Amino acid sequence: MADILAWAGGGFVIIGAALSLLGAIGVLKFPDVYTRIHAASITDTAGASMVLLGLCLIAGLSLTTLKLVFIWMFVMLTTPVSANALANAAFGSGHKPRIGAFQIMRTDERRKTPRGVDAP
Amino acid sequence: MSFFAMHFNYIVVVILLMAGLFLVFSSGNLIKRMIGLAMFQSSAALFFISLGKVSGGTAAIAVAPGSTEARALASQLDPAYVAQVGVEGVVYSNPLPHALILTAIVVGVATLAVGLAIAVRIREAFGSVEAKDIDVLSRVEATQPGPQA
Amino acid sequence: MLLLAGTVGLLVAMAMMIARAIMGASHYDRILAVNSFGTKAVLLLAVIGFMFGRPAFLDIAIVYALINFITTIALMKFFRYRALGLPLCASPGEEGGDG
Amino acid sequence: MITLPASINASLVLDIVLLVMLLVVAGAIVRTRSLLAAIILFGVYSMISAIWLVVMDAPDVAFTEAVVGAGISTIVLLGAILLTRGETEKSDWRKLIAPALICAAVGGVLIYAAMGLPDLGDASSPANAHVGRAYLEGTAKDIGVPNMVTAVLASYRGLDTLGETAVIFAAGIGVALMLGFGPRSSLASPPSNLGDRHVTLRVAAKLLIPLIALFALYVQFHGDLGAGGGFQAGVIMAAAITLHALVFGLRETMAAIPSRVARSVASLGVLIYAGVGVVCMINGGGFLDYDYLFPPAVEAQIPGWILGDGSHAPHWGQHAGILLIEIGVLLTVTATMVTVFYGFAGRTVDDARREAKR
Repeated sequence: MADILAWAGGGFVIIGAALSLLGAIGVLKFPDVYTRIHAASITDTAGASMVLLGLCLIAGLSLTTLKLVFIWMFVMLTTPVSANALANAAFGSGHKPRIGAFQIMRTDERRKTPRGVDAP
Repeated sequence: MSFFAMHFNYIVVVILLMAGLFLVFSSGNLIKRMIGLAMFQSSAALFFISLGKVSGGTAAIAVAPGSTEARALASQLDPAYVAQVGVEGVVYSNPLPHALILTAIVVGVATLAVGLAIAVRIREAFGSVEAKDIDVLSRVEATQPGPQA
Repeated sequence: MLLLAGTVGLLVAMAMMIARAIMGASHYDRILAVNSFGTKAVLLLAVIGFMFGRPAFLDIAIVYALINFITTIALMKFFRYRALGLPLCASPGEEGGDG
Repeated sequence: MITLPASINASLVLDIVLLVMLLVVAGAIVRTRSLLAAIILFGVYSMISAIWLVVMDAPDVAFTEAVVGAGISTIVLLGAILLTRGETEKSDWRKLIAPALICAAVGGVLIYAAMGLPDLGDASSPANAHVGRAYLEGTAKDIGVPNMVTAVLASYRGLDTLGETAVIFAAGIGVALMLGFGPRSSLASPPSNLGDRHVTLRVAAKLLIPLIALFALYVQFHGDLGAGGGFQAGVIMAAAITLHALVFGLRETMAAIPSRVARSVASLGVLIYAGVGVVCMINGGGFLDYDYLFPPAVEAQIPGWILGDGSHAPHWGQHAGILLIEIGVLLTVTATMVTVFYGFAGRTVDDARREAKR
């Protein structure tokens, strides 16, 4: 039984690592900040859930599991929030998405001059 | 090859040390110099920790002798090695460098803050953090007698 | 063995994040890369804790998850507002809108 | 001949891979001209070196490096850049030749010297065989706490640590004297009128800040059992306060923790630390000799079941002494880091200009 759990846990860890890897490829390849944020935040949360679930299966029920649950909670809380804040800040400071037709940008152009912009 | 792998840490430490030193020497910007100093310091930390590593060891937090964890850790090692190096059946790394470096890191950030504060005051006094501007400005100030003279 | 494969995968992903952080393009890309790097570092720490048989060190992974967030917020705030001390809302009474 | 298991090879490979990453990032820091990029990359550098520290069996140091390197020092550097507005100028390559030559020469000599050092992980090297080994063997008998790093830090080398704490305190006071003790009145200037409100962020921060503070206390009081202690807990606590200031504004934070309080707490921490030492002297021991912390009459009154383990000598004085001085370290480190943050975040360029005019 413990053996099966350990193997299944290892499998989940590998799935999670593969997801993280896919996200990393996305971050390298995608054309602009928003698509990169999308790639990174989705795969980070999914990959983290998988890896931590796998480790939970390996650890069995103990204080370690509780800590893993805490890590999962923090990752699920912080990664989307920081991705949101980052996209928000990038958009607010005038970064234009490179793909997709963004009608919002037209009306948004009248906003105050962005100060946090840096050369792309 | 094995010799190289066993001394790789020291080579990296030296390269990082020199990278920090190079930043301090070559960069005119005071903030960049402080980053260089921080890198210099962190490479010293790397050196100490490298020296304190014992192969096959674990962190110097005692595992209860005879517990399943202790047995699992010892089972990966040669019993003769454990008997020679281990303490009560577990091989630990050297805790002394850890204690030294732990405090050094916190002291390091405090002194980094002092250095940056000095840089900020220099910027407020001279309007620049570039070493050559500061040189010029301070020379001008030295040759021109101020209002108090 | 499986954990080792996971470690390798995470390491490669981290290396890619470093590449993105160095190439950058904009500073927002760099912040994103650092944040994502931190998440992967959390996972790596958890996995190697198990691999070396001392899972008690998960505390460090917890700390990472938290500090990573704080750093991202600080960097974001720096680039967007050019000040660390300002509050992140228009005024205390005026709340609402979608974040 | 001793055969080494697979996990050691794995740790050696991890060690080398992480060090190569570290080299790449360090190279990028040296090369980049943008100070902001350098700071971001320095955060990555700290993260990598913290993972490396875990691989090298130093979880306590990794704790500190993670919080200090990736958290506090990034924030302090950002604050400094805000106040200097500096970008590095492109330097003439001819001016780089001399420093590069000097660094290459010194580096070559040092690498040559490093070849004579003992192998990585050599248990019989002078560093590991004598004093380190004595600490490893003596901790259980002399101090009685499982975490030997805490034992060395707080008890064997307690005087050292008192000195370090005093240095941190002095550095905090120095920063405060140079940059001021927090914002001038001008911070009331209209806050972000840029239109975004960050509701998500504020709700998440409200949830997280108490959790981070709680975690800091766990690290503090768990410090003699597992990885942790006063220094780590102090920087984590300071990070929580910093997060509050970042999200809700410095004024709100300073209403909760005025800089006056931060300053007094910083000095109180050093006072507690040194006070423990003096109490030990009064009771007839040396300075910071915790075995004399309690008079024998008091020590006899302490029931033995508190530790839950009657098998080894209780060492009440050691336990209480380490607990007390760790609290002192916590107070000093937290308050110092908060004071430093107040100094950097509270100052603005306009303030400085106005001050110069006066």
